[in-house]
Amino acid sequence: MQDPLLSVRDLNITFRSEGRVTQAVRGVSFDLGAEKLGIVGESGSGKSQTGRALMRLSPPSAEITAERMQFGGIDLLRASERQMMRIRGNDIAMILQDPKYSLNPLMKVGKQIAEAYRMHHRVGRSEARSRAMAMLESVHIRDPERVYELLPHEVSGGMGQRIMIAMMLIAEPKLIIADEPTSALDVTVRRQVLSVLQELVDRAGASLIFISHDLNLVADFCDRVLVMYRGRVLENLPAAALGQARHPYTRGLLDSLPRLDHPCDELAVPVRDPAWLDAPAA
Amino acid sequence: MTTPNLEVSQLSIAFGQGSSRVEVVKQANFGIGKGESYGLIGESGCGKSTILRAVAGLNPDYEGALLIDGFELPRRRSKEFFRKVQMVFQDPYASLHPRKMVQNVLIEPLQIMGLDRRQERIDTILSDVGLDQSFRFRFPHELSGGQRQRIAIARALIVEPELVLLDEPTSALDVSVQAEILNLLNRLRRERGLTYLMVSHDIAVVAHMCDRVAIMKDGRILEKLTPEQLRNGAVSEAYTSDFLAASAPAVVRAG
Amino acid sequence: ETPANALVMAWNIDSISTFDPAQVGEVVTNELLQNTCEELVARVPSDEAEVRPAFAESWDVAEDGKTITFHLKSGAVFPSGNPVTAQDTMWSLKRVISLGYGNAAQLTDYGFTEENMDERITAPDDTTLVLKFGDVYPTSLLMQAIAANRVAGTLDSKLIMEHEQDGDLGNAYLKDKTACYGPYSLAQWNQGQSVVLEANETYAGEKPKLGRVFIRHVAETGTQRLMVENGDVDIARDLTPDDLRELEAKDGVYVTSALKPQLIFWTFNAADEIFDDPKVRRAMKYLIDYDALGDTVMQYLGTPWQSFAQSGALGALPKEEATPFSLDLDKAKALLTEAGYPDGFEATIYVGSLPWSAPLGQHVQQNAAKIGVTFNIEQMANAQFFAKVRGRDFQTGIKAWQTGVPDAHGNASRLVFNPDNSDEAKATQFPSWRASFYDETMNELVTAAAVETDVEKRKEMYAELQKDWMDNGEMAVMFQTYFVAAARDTLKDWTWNGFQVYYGMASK
Amino acid sequence: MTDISSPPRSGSLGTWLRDPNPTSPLQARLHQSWRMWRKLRRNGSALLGLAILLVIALAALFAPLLATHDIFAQDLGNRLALPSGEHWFGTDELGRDIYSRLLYGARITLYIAGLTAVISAPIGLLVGAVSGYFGGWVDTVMMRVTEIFLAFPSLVLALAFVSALGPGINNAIIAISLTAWPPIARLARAETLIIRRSDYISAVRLQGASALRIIARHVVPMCLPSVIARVTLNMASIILSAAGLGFLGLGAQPPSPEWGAMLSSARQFILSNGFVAAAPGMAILLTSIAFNLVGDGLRDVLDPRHD
Amino acid sequence: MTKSLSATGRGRTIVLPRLVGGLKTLGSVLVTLLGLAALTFMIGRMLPIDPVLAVLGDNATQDAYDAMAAKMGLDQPLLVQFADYLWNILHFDFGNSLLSGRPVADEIARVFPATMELATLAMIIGTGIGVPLGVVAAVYRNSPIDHVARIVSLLGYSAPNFWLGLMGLVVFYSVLGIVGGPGRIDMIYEFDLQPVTGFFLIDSALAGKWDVFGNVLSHLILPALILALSALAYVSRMTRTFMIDQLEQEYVIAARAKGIGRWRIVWTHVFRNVAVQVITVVTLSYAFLLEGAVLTETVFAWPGFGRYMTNSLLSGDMNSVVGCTLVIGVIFVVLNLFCDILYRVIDPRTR
Ligand SMILES: Nc1ncnc2c1ncn2[C@@H]1O[C@H](COP(=O)(O)OP(=O)(O)OP(=O)(O)O)[C@@H](O)[C@H]1O
Ligand SMILES: Nc1ncnc2c1ncn2[C@@H]1O[C@H](COP(=O)(O)OP(=O)(O)OP(=O)(O)O)[C@@H](O)[C@H]1O
Ligand SMILES: [Mg+2]
Ligand SMILES: [Mg+2]
Repeated sequence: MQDPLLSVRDLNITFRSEGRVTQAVRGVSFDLGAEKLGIVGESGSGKSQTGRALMRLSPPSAEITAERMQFGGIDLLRASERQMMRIRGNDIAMILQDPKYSLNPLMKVGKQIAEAYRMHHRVGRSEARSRAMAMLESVHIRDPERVYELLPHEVSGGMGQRIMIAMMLIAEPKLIIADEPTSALDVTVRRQVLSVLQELVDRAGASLIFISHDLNLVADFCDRVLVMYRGRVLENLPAAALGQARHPYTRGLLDSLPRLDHPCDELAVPVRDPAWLDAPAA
Repeated sequence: MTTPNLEVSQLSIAFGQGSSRVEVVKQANFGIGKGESYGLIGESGCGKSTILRAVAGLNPDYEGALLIDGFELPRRRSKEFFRKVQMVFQDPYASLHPRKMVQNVLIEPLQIMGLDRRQERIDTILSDVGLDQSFRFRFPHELSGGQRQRIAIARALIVEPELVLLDEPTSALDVSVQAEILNLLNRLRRERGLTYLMVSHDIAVVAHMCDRVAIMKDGRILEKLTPEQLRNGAVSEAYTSDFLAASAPAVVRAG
Repeated sequence: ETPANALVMAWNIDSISTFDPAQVGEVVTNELLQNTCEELVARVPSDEAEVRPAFAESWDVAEDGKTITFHLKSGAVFPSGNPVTAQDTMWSLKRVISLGYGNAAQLTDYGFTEENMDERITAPDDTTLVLKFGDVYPTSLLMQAIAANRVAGTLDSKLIMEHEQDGDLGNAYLKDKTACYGPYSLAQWNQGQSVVLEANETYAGEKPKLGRVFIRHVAETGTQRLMVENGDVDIARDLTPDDLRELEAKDGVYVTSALKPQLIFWTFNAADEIFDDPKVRRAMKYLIDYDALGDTVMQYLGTPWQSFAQSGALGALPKEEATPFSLDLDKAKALLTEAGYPDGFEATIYVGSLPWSAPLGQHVQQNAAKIGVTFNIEQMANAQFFAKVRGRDFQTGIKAWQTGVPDAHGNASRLVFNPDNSDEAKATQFPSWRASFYDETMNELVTAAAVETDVEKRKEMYAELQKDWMDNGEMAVMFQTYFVAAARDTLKDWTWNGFQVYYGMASK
Repeated sequence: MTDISSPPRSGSLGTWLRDPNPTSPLQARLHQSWRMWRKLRRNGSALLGLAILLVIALAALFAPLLATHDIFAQDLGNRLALPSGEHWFGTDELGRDIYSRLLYGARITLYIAGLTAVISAPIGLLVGAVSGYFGGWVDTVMMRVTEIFLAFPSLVLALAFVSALGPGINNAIIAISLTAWPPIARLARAETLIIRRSDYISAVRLQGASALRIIARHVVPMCLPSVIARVTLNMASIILSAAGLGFLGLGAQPPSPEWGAMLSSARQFILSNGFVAAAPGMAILLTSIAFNLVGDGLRDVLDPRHD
Repeated sequence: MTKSLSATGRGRTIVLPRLVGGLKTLGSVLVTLLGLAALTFMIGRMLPIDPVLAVLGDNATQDAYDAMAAKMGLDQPLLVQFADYLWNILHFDFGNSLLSGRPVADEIARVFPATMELATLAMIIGTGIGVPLGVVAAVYRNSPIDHVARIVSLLGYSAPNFWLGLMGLVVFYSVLGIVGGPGRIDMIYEFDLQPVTGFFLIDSALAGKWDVFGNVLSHLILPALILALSALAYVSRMTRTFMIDQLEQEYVIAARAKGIGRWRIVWTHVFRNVAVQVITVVTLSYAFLLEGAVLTETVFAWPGFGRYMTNSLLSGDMNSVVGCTLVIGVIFVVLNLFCDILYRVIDPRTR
C-alpha cells in the first residue's frame, strides 16, 4: 500500500467538565487510503468525536492528543486555525446527520451551497450559482432552479440530505466524513442518498469515512469497517467479512437487529465486557 | 372476531386553513383486536404519527370515528380513556420532563388517576421494565436513551392501560438498545395482554413486533399485510415491494 | 453666552396654567403679570410698603375717606393698537369680581360685590377711575391690597371681548395670552418648556432696558446651577442653599435675595382632639430649632419668623418680639403634661413635595420623639396635599402661605380671622378655617384693626393680636422666606423686593 | 443524649450527598442541589454576586450591631460632613450618619426589592404560561390585558393605590409589582409557546392531567430560569421606582433610611456634596449587579439545556 | 367564464381570510385602546389629586372652586363624565388640557417629537453598540471580554439616570464644554427655527441651517448617550443570550465544516437567526424610551413627553394623562404589530 491519505495513531479525546473526566475516544489508530471506511458502534462509542477531531471541530472542552494525525502533507493536530479553514470543506468535508438542523434555516439552500464553493474559489456570484446548480443536478435533484430558491424547511428530509451532500462536496474534497448521513431518513430515501454519495465518491476518487450504527448498511456500502466500543476500536475488518466477525461485540450488534428473513421471538442483546477495553488495539 | 379493541373508521385529518389546508390522513380504516399488535408503516411524513395523536386525543380536529370497545370516543378525552389508552413517544430525550425525577414522573399518573398503593406500583413497574430501584431518584439527564425510553414505557404502563400507542419507540436508539426495548415490549404484551398500535418506518421492526401491518403512503393506507406476507414478499402494491427491497439486509451471517 | 439684549432666566415654571389676572394665584405667573400688566400704582423697589404712581399718575382720597379717585395716564395704547381708557381699567376690576376666582377676594374683602360694583367702580371719563368703599380703610392698605395688586391691571377689553366664549369674559382667551397695558407682553408660552416676553413698543412708561425676556423651564436645581455657572442663563431662580453657598464663593456669579411675604408654618387642626388644646399647639412651637434650621436647611431660603405679620409689613413686630419661641424640650414637655399628655401622643404630619418639606418634617419629628411624641410623616404631591388641607382632612401639616399685601391685615384676615367655623361655610380660602381655628376676640380685633385709620393705634392692635395668636394660634410659623437667585455678573440692576420683580430695570 | 435527627458526620454526609444513586427523594433532591451548587461554584461571577448579596444580607441582619450611630439622630451643626473617622460615609442633610443609615436601609430595600420580585414574578409567570399554553382567544385577551398594563402609566397606578389603600411601603410594593409583571409575562409566554409543543407536555396530557396541573407543574418550572434572570435584571429599577414613588407618600416615608429614598433626597446635593448620593447610589448599584450576576448564574444552573 | 370564476374563487380564499384576520387584529387593537382609556380615565378620576386646585391654586374660595369644577365637567357623575369622554374620543377629540386649556392633541404633538428625537438617537446609539457588544460577548463567552461587557452593561443599566445625567453635564458641559447643555437648542437659535416636524434635527436640516443643526445635535447628544447606555445594557444582554442559544446549533458546525471563518459565520449565519428576537427587544426598549425617561428629561430640561405626562398627572390633569396613555398604548400596539409582521417576513418558518 502506498502512503495513506489519512493516518491516525493513538487518538485520544478527553472531556473535562465539572471535574468529571470523560474519555470519549481511547487510542484510536487507522489508515485510510482511497476507500470507504465505515465506523460502527453503539451510541456514545466515540464515532462522531473521532470524525469531528479530524476536522478540528471538537467542542472547546475537548482535549485531543494523538501520536499522529496526518492528512496528506498536513499535520492536522498542529495546523493553525487559518490552515484548518482552508482545509475544511476544501480538502476534508463533513456531512452531518440531520439536514433539518444542519442547514441554516433562514438561508436559501442554493445560496448555502454556493457559499461553500465561494469560500474556496475566487469566483463571482453567478459562477458560484451555476456551480451549485450543477451540483444539485449531480445529486439527482430534478428541478434545481426551483430548489435553489427554497428554504431548508421547505425541502423534505431526503432532499435536504442530498442538498447537504451537494454543499459539502461542491469543493471536491479529498476526504469526506459522513456522520450518520442517512439515519434520519426512511429506507427508500436512504437508498437514493447512498447511491448519490457513491456516485460522487467514484467520480472524484475521494476517500470516505462513513459513520453509522447500522451494521447492515455499512457492510453493504463500505470497503472496510472499524467497530468501536466506548471509544476504542475493537475490530478493523473488510466490510465483506463482517458476517464472519469474530469479536463477540460485533456479533452481538449483528444479532440484535430484527430481520425479515429470520423471524424470532426474542432478539439477542449484546453483552458487554469491560475487559475489551484493555485488550490490545486491533 | 370479537369487537375490536380499537376501531378507526374513515379517519381524515387536515391541518391549516384556507389555501394552506393540507389533508395528511385520508380516510383511514382499520381495527385492532384485543391483545393484538398492529403496525403502521410508511415513509416519513405519510401521517403515521398523526393517526396516533388523533387516537390519543392530542389532535381533536379529525373527521371520521374512533371507537374503543365499540363506543365512539368523545372529542375531549376523559380520564377513563387515558386509563385504557396510553402512548409512548418517539424521542425519549424529548418526552421526559427535564426537571422531574423518575419517581415523580411515575407517581403523577397515579395521582391523577387516584390509584392507591403508589410506591408498590412504582416498584413493580420499574422491575417490569428492567430497572432497579436506584433509578427512582434519578433525573432524566442522568439516564441513557434506552433507560429513558424504559421510563417512558413505565409511565405509560403504570396505569395499566389496555391499548398502548407506540410512536417509533426505538428509532432514536441504537440497534443494541433497540433490541432491549423491543424485547421488553414483547414481554410486557405477553404478560399483560396488551394491545399495541405501533408506528415505525423500519419494516423489520414492524414485522418482528406485529401481528398485522398496514402500509401507508401520503396519508392513505395502501394495503394491509401479515408479517408472513411481508417476509415472503407477497405484496400487491409496487410501493410496498420497493420498501421491502430497500430494507433487505446486507450482512449474510456465517453459520 | 446669552444675547446682549435679552434677559435669560432658568426657572421652574411648571405651575403656569393661565395668564388671566383674575385667576392667577401663584408666584410665577404673578411675577410675569407684574411685568406685562401695569397696575394702577407700583411698589417702590427699595421699599415695598411704599407705592408710587404707575398707570395712575396721581390719586386723591375724598374727605370722608370712602372714595378714591385715580387720574390715569392719557394717550396710552395697548399692544393691539386699541387706546387705553379708564373704562378698560374699570372693566378689568369688575371682571375680577364677576369671574369670582380667588383673586376676587382682593376686592370683595373691601366690600365690593357683584351687586354693588357698577355703582362703586366707575369711570367718569377716559382718564379717571373712581372707587367707592363702604367703610373707611387705611389708604395705604387699599393702595397695597388693590391698586398695586394684579387685579388692578388694565386689560384690553375690546380685544378680549372679541374673543369671549360663552360669557367667560375672555377667561379662555387669556389662558395663554396677555392683553394688557404694560412694559412687556407674552410672545410665547409652551407649558413646561419656556416663556418669552417681548417689550411693548406702545408702552409709554419707562422703556425696558432688555427687549426680550426668555425663561427656560428647568426643574432640576443642579441643572440650573450648571447653566448659570456656564453663562447659558443670566439668572437662575430655584437653587438649593448648598448650591447657593458654593456659587456665592465663585467668580462671575453673585447671589441676590429679597425677603418675601411668604410664611412657612406647621399648622395644626383644632378639630383634632389633640390639637384642640392651645397648650399642645404651643408645646409644638418649642420643638423647632428655628436658628439652627435657619443656618442650615433654610439658609438663603428663609429667616426665622413666628408671627403672622411678615417682616416688612405695616404692623409687624420687630424681630425679637416676632420670634419668642426657641427649641426648648423641657417647656414643651411641661406644656404637654399640663395638657394631659405626659406620655406624649401619636399623630401625622402631612408634607408636600417642596425641597424643604421633608427636612422640616423630619426635624420636628425627631425633636418630638425626644419628648415621647410620635409623628408619622406622609409625603404627597402638592395638589393632593392642598386638597386634604382644604378639606380639613389632616392632623398637622407643613405648608406655606403668601400674602399680597405688605400690611399686617393681609395675613390677619386669613390666618387669624375665621368668618364661620362650620363645615358648611366652606371658607376654604382661610387657613384659619381649614385648621378649624376660631377665636371670637381675635376675629373682632382683626376687623377693628382693618378699619382703624390711626396708624399708631393700628400697629398697637396688631402687636396685641400677634402676641395672642403666637401663643394660641393654629399654627407654628417657622420662617419667612426669601426670593433668592444666582445671577451672572453681566446682569446688572436686577431689581426686586418681596412683592415685585422689575424685569424692565435689569440691564446688561 | 442522642439526637436522631442530627445529620451524619460531615464525611459521611458528604458521601451521602455525593452518592449518584440516591435512595430517597430527599437525598435525590439534595444531591441535585449539591450538583447545582458545584456548578454555581465554578461560575466565578455568580459566586461574586452571591458573596455581595450575602454581605448585604448580613449587614441588614446585624445592622444594630454594626451601626455606629442612631440612624434618626440629627445634628444640624454637622450636616453634609465629609466621610471621617467619626462618620465613615459622612452625614446627610440633617446630620445623620450615612453609614448607619445604609445598614438599616438594606433591610427595607431588600424587603422592597425581594417582595416585588416575589409578587410580580408569579403573576407574570402565570399570565404568560396560561396565555401561551391555551393560545387562541385566551391568549389574545390576556396579551391585550398585558399590553394595557405595559402602556399604563405606572404613576397613575401608584396614585390610585395611595387613594384606595393609603400610603405605605407595602402598597408601593403592590403598585410596583403591578407594573413590573407584563415584561415577565411576555417572556414566559414566549417560552411556553415552545414548551407546549414538546413531547413531555403531550405525555402528561395523556396522563389525563388537567391544564392547570400541566401549567403549574410542568410548564412553569421550565420558564423559571429565564424568568429569574429577567426579574433580577429589574432589581435596580425596582429600587429606584420605589424611591420615585416616595414623594407621593408611597414607599418609604421620611425618615426611613431606604436607599432609594436616601438617593432621591440626596439628589439636590449631588453637585455640592456628591458623596451624600454616592453611598446609597453605590449600594443600589452593587446590589443590582449582585442580583444580576446571581440571576445569570442561577439560570445557567437551572437550565437543563446547559447540562 | 369558468376561468374568471375560478380566479375570483381563488382570490377570495386568499384575500378573505387575510382581510378577516386584519379586521380582527384591528378590532382587538381598538378594544385594547378603549380598555386602556377606560381604565386610565376611571382610575384617574378617583385619584386624590384635585385638578381644580391645580388650576385655581390653594387660595381659591369655595365658590370659585365649585364654578371651576363645573366648568371642567367634574361635577357630573363619573359615568356621565366617562361616557362623554368616550364619545369625544371616538370623534378623535381628546379634550383640552385642564391645566393649559389647549387641546391635548396639540400639546402632545408639541412634546412628543422632542422625546421621539431623543429616544430615536438613543436607540440608534444603543443598538449600534449594544448589538455588536452582545454578539462579541456571546462569541467569547465566559472570557474576560464577556465579563467586561456584562459588567459595563450592568453598570449602565443599574446606575440612576439622573446621576449619570448630572455627572455627564458636569463633565461634558461644565468642565469640557463640548456639548450644548440643557434644553433642546441654544436660546439664540430658538427663534431661527420654524417647527415643521417638531424634530429639530430634521427641521434645521430642511431649512438648510447647518449651524442650527450642529447646535441641536450638541444638545441632543449627551442625553441621548445617557439613555443609550441603559438601552445598550439591555439590548446587549439579550443579544448575548439569543446568540449563545444559536451558536450551539448544529448548522454552525456545518458552516464551520464548509470552511467559513468564525466571524463570517457569526454575522451572515447566526446573527440573521437572532435578528427577529433582537428587533423585538430593541422595539420594546424603544417603546419604553418613548414612554419618556422622566428623570433624564428633568435633568436636561428637555420639554418632552415623559415630563409632560408626569406633570399632568401630578396636577390631576386627567385629560392630558389619558391622552398620553393612549399615545403610549398606540406605540406599544403598533410596535408589537410591527414585530409580529417582521417576524413573519424574516422567519419564513412561521408562515
Ligand atoms: N461536549 C461533550 N462533553 C462531554 N462529553 C461529551 C461531549 N460530547 C461527547 N461526549 C461524550 O463522548 C462520547 C462519544 O460521543 P460521540 O458523539 O462520539 O458518540 P457517537 O458514537 O457518535 O454516538 P451516537 O451514535 O449517539 O452519535 C460519549 O460518551 C459522549 O457522552
Ligand atoms: N400540527 C401540524 N400542523 C401542520 N402540519 C402538520 C402538523 N403535524 C403534522 N403535520 C404534517 O402532517 C404530515 C404527517 O405528519 P406525521 O408526523 O403524521 O408523519 P409521520 O408519518 O409520523 O412521519 P415521521 O416518520 O417523520 O414521524 C407531515 O407532512 C407534517 O408536516
Ligand atoms: Mg454521533
Ligand atoms: Mg412520526
